[in-house]
Amino acid sequence: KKIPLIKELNNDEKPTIHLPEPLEDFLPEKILPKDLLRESLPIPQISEIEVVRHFTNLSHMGYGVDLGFYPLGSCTMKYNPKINEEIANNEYFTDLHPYTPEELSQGALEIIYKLGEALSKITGMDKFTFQPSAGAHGELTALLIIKAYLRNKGENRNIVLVPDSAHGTNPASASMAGFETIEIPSDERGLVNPNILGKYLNKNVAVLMLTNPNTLGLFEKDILKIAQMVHDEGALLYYDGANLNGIMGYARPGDMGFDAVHVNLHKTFSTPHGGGGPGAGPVGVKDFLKDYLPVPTVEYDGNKYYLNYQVPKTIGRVRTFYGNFLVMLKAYAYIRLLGDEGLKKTTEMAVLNANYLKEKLKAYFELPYPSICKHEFVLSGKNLKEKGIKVLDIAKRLLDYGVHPPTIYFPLIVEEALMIEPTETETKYTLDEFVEIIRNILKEVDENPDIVKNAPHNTPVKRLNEVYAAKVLKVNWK
Amino acid sequence: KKIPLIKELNNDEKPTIHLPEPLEDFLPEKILPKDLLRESLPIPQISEIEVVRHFTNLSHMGYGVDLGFYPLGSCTMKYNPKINEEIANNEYFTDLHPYTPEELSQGALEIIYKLGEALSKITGMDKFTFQPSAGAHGELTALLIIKAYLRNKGENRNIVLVPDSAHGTNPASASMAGFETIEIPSDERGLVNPNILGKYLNKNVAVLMLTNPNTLGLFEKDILKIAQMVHDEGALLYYDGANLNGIMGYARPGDMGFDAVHVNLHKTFSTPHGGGGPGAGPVGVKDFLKDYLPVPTVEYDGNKYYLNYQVPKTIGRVRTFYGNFLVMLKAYAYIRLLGDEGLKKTTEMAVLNANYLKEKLKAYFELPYPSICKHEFVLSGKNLKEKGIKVLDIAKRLLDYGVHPPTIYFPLIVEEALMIEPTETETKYTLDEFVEIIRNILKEVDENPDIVKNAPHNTPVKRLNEVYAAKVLKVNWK
Amino acid sequence: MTYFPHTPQEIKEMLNTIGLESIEDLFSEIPEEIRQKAKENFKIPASPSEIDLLEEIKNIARKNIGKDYISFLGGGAYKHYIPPFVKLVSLFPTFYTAYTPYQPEISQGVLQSIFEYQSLICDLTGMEVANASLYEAGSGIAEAALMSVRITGKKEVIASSGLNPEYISVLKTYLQAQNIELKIIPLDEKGETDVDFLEKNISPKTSGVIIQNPNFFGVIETKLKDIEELIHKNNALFILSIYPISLGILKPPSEYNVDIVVGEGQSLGIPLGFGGPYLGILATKKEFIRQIPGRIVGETIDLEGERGFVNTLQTREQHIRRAKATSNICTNEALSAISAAVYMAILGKKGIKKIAEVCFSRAHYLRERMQKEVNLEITYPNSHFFNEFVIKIPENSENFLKKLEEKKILGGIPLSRFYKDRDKEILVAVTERNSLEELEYYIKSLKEVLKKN
Amino acid sequence: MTYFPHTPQEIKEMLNTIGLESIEDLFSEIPEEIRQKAKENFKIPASPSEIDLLEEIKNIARKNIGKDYISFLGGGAYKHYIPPFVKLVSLFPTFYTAYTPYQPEISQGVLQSIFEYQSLICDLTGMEVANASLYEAGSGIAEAALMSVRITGKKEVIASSGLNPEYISVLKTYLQAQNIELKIIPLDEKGETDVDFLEKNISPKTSGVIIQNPNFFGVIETKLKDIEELIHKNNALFILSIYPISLGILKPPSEYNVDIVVGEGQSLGIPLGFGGPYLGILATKKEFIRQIPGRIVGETIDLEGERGFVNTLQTREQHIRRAKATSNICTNEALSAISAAVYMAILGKKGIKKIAEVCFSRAHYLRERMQKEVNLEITYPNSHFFNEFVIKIPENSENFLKKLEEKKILGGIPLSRFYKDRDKEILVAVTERNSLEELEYYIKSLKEVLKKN
Repeated sequence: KKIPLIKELNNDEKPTIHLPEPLEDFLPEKILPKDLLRESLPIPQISEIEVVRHFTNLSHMGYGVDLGFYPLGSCTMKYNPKINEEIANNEYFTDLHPYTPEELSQGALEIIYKLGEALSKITGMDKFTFQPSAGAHGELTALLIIKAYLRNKGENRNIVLVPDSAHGTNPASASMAGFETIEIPSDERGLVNPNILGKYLNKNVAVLMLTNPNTLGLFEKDILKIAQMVHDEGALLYYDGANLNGIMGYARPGDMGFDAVHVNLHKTFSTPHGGGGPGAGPVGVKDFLKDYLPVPTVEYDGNKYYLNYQVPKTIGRVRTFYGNFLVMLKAYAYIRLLGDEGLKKTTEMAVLNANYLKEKLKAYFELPYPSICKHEFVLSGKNLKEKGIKVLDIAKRLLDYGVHPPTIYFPLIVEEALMIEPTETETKYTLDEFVEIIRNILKEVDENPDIVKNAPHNTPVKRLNEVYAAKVLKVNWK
Repeated sequence: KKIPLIKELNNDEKPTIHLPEPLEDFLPEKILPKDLLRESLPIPQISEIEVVRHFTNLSHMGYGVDLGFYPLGSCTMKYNPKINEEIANNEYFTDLHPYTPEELSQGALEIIYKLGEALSKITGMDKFTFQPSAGAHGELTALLIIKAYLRNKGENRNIVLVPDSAHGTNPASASMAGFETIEIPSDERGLVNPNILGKYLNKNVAVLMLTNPNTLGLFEKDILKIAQMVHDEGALLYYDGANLNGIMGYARPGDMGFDAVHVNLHKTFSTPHGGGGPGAGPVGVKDFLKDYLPVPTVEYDGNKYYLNYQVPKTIGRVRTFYGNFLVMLKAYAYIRLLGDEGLKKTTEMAVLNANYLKEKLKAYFELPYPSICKHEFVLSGKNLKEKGIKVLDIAKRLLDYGVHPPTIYFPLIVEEALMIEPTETETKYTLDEFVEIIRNILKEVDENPDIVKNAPHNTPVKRLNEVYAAKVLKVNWK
Repeated sequence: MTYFPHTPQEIKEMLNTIGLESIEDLFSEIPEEIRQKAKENFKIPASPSEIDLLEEIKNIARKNIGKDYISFLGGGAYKHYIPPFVKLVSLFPTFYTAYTPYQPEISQGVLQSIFEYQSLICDLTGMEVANASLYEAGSGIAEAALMSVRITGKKEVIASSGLNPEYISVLKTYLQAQNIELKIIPLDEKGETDVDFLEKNISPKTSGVIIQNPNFFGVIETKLKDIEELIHKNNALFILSIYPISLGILKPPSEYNVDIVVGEGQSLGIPLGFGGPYLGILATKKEFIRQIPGRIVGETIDLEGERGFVNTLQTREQHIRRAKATSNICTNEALSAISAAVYMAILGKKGIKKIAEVCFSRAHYLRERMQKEVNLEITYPNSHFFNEFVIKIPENSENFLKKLEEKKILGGIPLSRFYKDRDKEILVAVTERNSLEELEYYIKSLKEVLKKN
Repeated sequence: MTYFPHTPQEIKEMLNTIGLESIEDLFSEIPEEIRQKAKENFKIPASPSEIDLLEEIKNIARKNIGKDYISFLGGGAYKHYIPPFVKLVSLFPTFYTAYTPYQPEISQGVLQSIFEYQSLICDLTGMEVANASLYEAGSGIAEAALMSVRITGKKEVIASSGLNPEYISVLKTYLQAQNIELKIIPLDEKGETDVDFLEKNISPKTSGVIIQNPNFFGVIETKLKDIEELIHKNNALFILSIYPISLGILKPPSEYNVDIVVGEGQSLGIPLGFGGPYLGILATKKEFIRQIPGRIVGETIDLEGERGFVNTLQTREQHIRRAKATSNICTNEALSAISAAVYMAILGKKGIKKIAEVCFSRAHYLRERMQKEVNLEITYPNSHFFNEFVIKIPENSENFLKKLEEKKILGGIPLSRFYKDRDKEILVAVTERNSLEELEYYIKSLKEVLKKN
C-alpha cells in the first residue's frame, strides 16, 4: 500500500480545523507594513480525516519495542512501561510553562531534585545537572566542565583519550569541546590495558572517556588501576553512561573512580526513544566539579525547591530551560516503581539474557571476545564472507522474520560486527526464537543465498538504495 | 505473522504487575470457609511486555475509519473526531461514580440534559431518555413505551408493521416487546405505498416502524400521508433513527408525524463504533408519551440538574444507571462544535457523496431504484451471476485493494445487494479511487475470475470458512 | 464548520456529475412543509472553535467535584485500578474506529481479542461458552432470564431480592413485555437468599432462578449448593449474577453447576464513566449455545488451513433471523470487552487474585475498625462478605452522608435510595484504590461526625 | 519488582546453559571492592505498587498550581492549542517505541514523517533544506553558529541582544569551547537590532550574524534587508532565529536571503512540559547541506524502483566521522519533529495563518487596552510586534506580578529575570489560548492592582 506525501493531497480550498477568528480590527494587514507580511504560505492544506489517515497508515509501516524483539546493541531497547506515559501526560506537567514562578511549580522542581538524588545513589556521584538533552549532549557538557576545571587550575591540557571501541559521540563531543582525541587500542581481551594506556598518558591528557562495560559488553576489570593512573597523571576520568544498565546495582561509576558521568535516561531508565529522540543525558559530577555545573541547578532549602543561578564557576547554559523535563519524569517514575532491588534485578536479567543468547549464538558466528559479557556482546560475521554474505544481508533478512536486527558494523574494532543487546524485558522464549531464526537464515545462506542477499522481501519497501539517496539529495518534497 | 493466543504464552510462574499487597491478617483464607474459596484460577499469566506486544500486534491486523474508506451501508462509518476522545478522557467524567450525589455531579447531569435539548431540536421530539445503549435497545424501549401507552388507553393492539426493507432489529425488537411483526412489501419505487399500507392497517396495529430515508437510501415521500393513515387508525408511528444522517437539518421526524424515535449516536453523531460497540440509542418521544419514559430522567429546575424518579407511568428501567454516558459526551461535543449549520452541511455532503458515487457506479451494476438517494444507495450485483461471481467475491476482493466493502446481502429485497454509504467525511478523490478499484475488479472478473473468487489475497488470513466455524463451534481456547 | 473535506470546486463538479444544480436539489423530494418546519426549528449554536469547546466542556467537567472525593461508593460500579495499557488499547485506531467485524479477513485484531475475551471469561467463571458482550449487567440479566424461558419453554422467573435493585427493575421491564411472571424471593436474617422461601415458591413451572453473589448488600451467598439442587429438581435454570473481581478468590459458578452466568464487567478495566459504557457478561453451558443472545466469535480456518476467527452462529441474530432471533441486540460493547480482555491478560491469575485479596482484606479491616473503634452497628454482622457491607448509623443516612461530604468523603450509598424504609443504612464498598490512609481518614471522620451527633 | 518476564525455572535453565551457578557469577569480574560499595550505598525505596506510584506523582503534580492560572508567559515557550490528534500520534507504538531508524525498510513510517517534517519546515521558512531536528533553539543556535564557522572558515560570531538571553548564554558556552569570539550588538531605541552598531562591528573576519525575529522583546525587526546586505558584504552568514507561528503572517526568512534559519519548534504542537522536550529547528540553503549537524532524511528508491526514505549524508555524523563530524548529536527530538509535522499538516496553510492572526490581533487588542484604559506605559511603543510586548509598571515587577498571582494570573515574565537593571518591565505574551474573557480579566485585574498602589 503506497502512502502519498501530504503535499500530494494538497488543495488550497480544503478546510482547516475549527479555529477561532482573529479580531477584525487588529488584523496584521491593517497594522503591519506590507513588506513585513508574507504573500503566501506554501504549506499544503488537507482535511482532518486525511491527516489522520495519513499518519495512522504511516504508523502501520513501522516497528517498535511494542511490536517485537529489538536487540539493537548499545541502544537498550527495553520495554517502555505504559504507566510512565500516563504519568507524563498529566496536564499539571504538560501544561506547565518553564517560567512559572517557583512557588507555583514546586511539583516539577521536586521531580528534578529527587531524580538527581536517585541518580546520585545509582551512580555514586554527588550532583547532577539535567540540561543535557541526550547522551552526546551530556558528554559535551561534562567535557566543558572538566575543561573549565582544568583551566581554573591553570592547566591547558587538550587531549581526550578514548578506547578504539568507543562510541562515535565520544570523539565528536571532544571536538565540540575544543579537545583533540587520541584513540587507545584495546588489548586482546577487548579491554583497556593499563600497560598500553600508560603509553598514552601525559600532561596534555585532560580526560579519559570510558564506557564500562565497554561497547563489546565487557567490564573493564582494570578500572581501579586505570583510574589511579589517570588521576596520578592529573587527568580526569569520564563515564559514558550508555551501558550503565550492565552494572547498575553491582557497580557505581563513582566508586570506580570516575569524576563525571552522563546517564542516558532513554536507555537504562527506559524512557521511550521516540524514533530517534527525545532522550535525556543528565550529567553527574563529584563534589570538586559541582561549581562548574550549568545554571540553573535545582536546589532544596528544606522547605521549598528553587532554581539556583549562583553557581560560582558555571560553564553557563548548554540549552534553554532545565532539560527534557517530561523525559525526566518518566525516568523518575521508573526508578520509584522499581527501587534499588528492582533496578538491580533489571541489571541481572539483562546480563543473564545477554550471556544466554551469546552462549546460544556462538555456534553460528565467531565470538572474538568469549568471556562473560554484561548487557550485550559482539559477534563477528566474517565467517560468512567467503559465502559472499555480509552481516548487512543477515540484518536485512531478519526484517523478514519480523525482528529488528542487532547493531551492525560497530564497534569498529570487530570485523563484520553484530552487536546484540537483548535487554532484561525479553522472555527466554523470544531469545530461543531468535536463535532459531538465525539458524534458519544461515541455512538459507547455504541453500538459497539469493533470498538473503536480496532481503528484505516482506517489508513495505524492498532494500533501499542509500547511495542513491546521498547522490540525489532529495531532502524535501519541493 | 502469526499471533499466538495469550493462553499459548502462559506460564504460571511469570510475574504480574506491581500491585499492593493484601493485609495479612484479613486474607480470605483466614476468614472465609474453605468451601467458598476457589482452588485455582485458570486465567493465563504472562508478562506485561508480552501483553503489550500481543495486543499491539493484533491492532496491526485490523482496519478502521482511521485507515481508509469504510462505505458500509447503514452503518455511517464517518470520521470520529479526535477532540471528542480527548473530551471523554477527562478524569472528571471517567472517574465519576454514577451514584455520586447530584450536587457533586452537576457536570455530568448537565451534559445529559443539554444533549437531550439538542436532540429535541434536531428531531423535533419533546423529550429524550438516554438509557438505551444501542439502536436496537432504543427500538425496544420505544415499543415498550408505546405498548404501555396503548395498554393505558385500554388497547391491546399487538401488531407491529415494518416494511420488507426494514433493519432486522425492527422485527427482533418487536418480538422482545411482545408484539407480532407483519412485513409490508415495498412498492416499485422502493417505498412504502399508502395504498398497500392501507391493506395492512387495522385496529390490531400498534405501531408502524419506519426508517426514513429507508434502507434503500430513499426518502419516504408519502410520509405525511402515511402518518395520517397510521394515526387515523389509532396506531403510532416509530422512527428508526439509523438513517437520520440522510435528512438532518432538512427534515425532522417530529415534523413528519413520528411519535417516537431513536437516534444512533454512533452513527449520525460520529461517536466511534469500537469494533461493534459501545454505541447509544437515546429515545425521543412526543409530549403525550413522556410519562412513560424509563426512570430516572434528567431534569433541570432552573438552578440545578437532578434525576427524576417520579415518572408517573414509567415502563421502568431498560438498563442500569443512565446510559452510555461517555458516548453521550462525545455526541454532545460533536453537536456543539458543529451547530445547526454544521450539522446540516454534514447531511448535505453525505447526500452529495452518495449520489455522486451512485452516478459513477451505476455503469457497473444494476441500480434497481434509480431516483435521487439520500445518504446511501443500493446496487445489485445480479448481473455478475452469469459469470459465476457473487457480490461476496467482490467484497472480498475489495479487501485486497485496502478498502472496506459495502454492506452486502442487505436489504433483503434486493438480490445480490451492495449497500453503499460513503458518508460526508470522504473526499471526492477517495470516491473516484473507489470507482477505479471497482472498475479494476470487474475487469479481473472478465480476465482472471479466479483472483476474485479466491480473494482476499493480501490480508493477514485468507478467506475464512464461516461454515466450518459454525460446525466446530470452538468459541474459546479450552 | 463540519468535518467534510470538500472544496467548493469539487462540490460543483460532483453536482454536475449528478446532473443537479444545487445542493438543495438533493432534497427536493422532501415535502416543502417538512423542510420549512426544519428550517424554522432546527437551531443549535455552534461553538466558536475547538479551543472554546474544550474549555467549555472542561468547565462543565469540573462541576463533577465528587470525583475528587474519597469514595466508598459501590453498588454495582466500582473504582478499580485500570492499568494504563488498558486505556491505550482502547485508543488503537483499528479497534475503536472499526465497525462490527463483518469482514473477518481484515478484522482479526478485533476478532481474536474478543475470542480471547470470551475465553478469559470462561476461565474466570468456569463456564464453557461466553458471548462477545451485552450492554451491561441489568439488561444482561434480563437476556439471561429470557434465555431460560426459551430453553425451558416455561414462563416464570424467580429472582432473589439480593439482586441489585436496578437489575430487578430492568428485569421487570423486560419480562412484563413478554408476559413472563416474576417472583421475588426475600433475604433471610443473614442477608442471604431465603432458601425456605425459595423452596415454597419454586415449582416445575419455573423457568429460571436468579441469584447474585456477592449480593447487593455485599453478602456472600453460602447456600448456593442447596439452591442449585432446588432449581434443577424443578427443571429450571440457575442464573447467577457475579462480580468478576470477586472470582479472584471465590469458587467459580461452574462449581455450583450454574447454567447461565451474568454480571457487570465494569470492574475489569472499564472506567466508572458516570454509569457507562459498561460491559454485560454472559456465559453459559455449551448445550445452550444456540440460545445465547448477541454475538459470538468462533475459531475457524482459512482457505489455506490457517487459524482465524469469525463471528459465528449468526443465524441466531436479528440481521438473519429477524423476529425469531435470540435477541434484538446488534451493537454491543465490543471495545469494553477488549478492555476487559487486556485487563485480565495484564493482571493474569496472580494479579486478579491479588486485587481480590486486597479488596477483601481492606474491606474486612475497615469493617472491623468500624465495629471496634467507632462502635458502628453492622447490618449483617455474622455474614460473609467480599468488599462491600452495610452499616447502620444513628440518623437519616442522607444527612449523615452530607456531613461526611463536608470532609470530602463519599461514605457509601444510602440504602434509602432503593428501599424507602431502610433510611439509616449505608452500603460501603472498599477497593484496592482505597489506600490505608483513606481508610484511616474514614474512621477518623466517622468518629468526628458521630461525636457531633 | 521490575519488568523482567523470567520465571525462576527459566533463570535456572539459562544459568545452566551459560554454565554458571548463580546470578552473582555473572558479575564476578567486577572487583569485590566496587561491588561492596554498591551494596552499601545503592539504596532507593520502591513504591508499594503502581497504584501508589500514580497517586504519589499525581500529588506532586498538583503542586504545579501555576498550571491553573491564566497565563501570559512566553519568552520562548508558548501556550498554544494542540489539536488532539497531534497528541495521539505521539502514542503510536511504532513511533514512540522505535529507535533511530537504522533499518529503513521497517521504519518508513518514522522516516516519511520526518521527511515531511523537513519539507513542511522548508515550506514554512522558504529554505531549501532542513534537518531532522536538534534539541531545542538554544543549542540549535549554537550549532548554527558553529556551522557558519565551518563554512566560512572564520571564527567570529555576532549576535543581536534581541536574541533570547538564554540562547545567548548557550551560544557563549558553545563558542567559548572552541575559542570562537562572540560579539553582542545592542538594540536601538525602537527595540530593534542597532544596524549602525552592527555596521561598525562586522568585518570580513565575521563568520556569522545571529538575529532573532520577532526578537526577545516581541519586536519585529524591520531592517533585515539592511542587515542582510551588511552580512553578505562581509562574506558572513546570516543566521535568523524564528518563532514558527509568526511565519503564518510574516515574510519568510528566505525572502531576506537568510543562510541558516534556527528556531524553537515548541509552538508547533509540542506541550510546554516545564521546558522540554522541545524541538530545535534548523534549515538552510542546499549549498550548505554537507555542513548541517544532525540527521537528515532523504528520498530514495528501493530495489524495485519504488519510493522510500532513508537517513542520508550519514558520513557527516559522529558514528561514521567521529572527531570530524559536523556535530556530536546522535539522539535528537524525532518524536517532537513528528508532532510538529502532524501539527502543520492538520492546520495547513489556512490554519497556521489563522492562528498567527489570532495571536497577533489579540495581543494588539490587549496592548491597546492596556495603553488606553490602564494607562500603562509600553517599552517600545512605536515598534511593530507579533504577539509579545513589554510593559512598564510603576513598581518592582516581581512584587507586581505577585499581586496578579493572587488573582490567579501569571501576568508575564519580569525582565529582571534576565536583565538585573530592568526591574520594572514585564514581557507579556498572548496566544490563541488566551480567550477574550481572559484578556478582559487581565485588564480588570491590572486596574485593581494599580489602584491599590
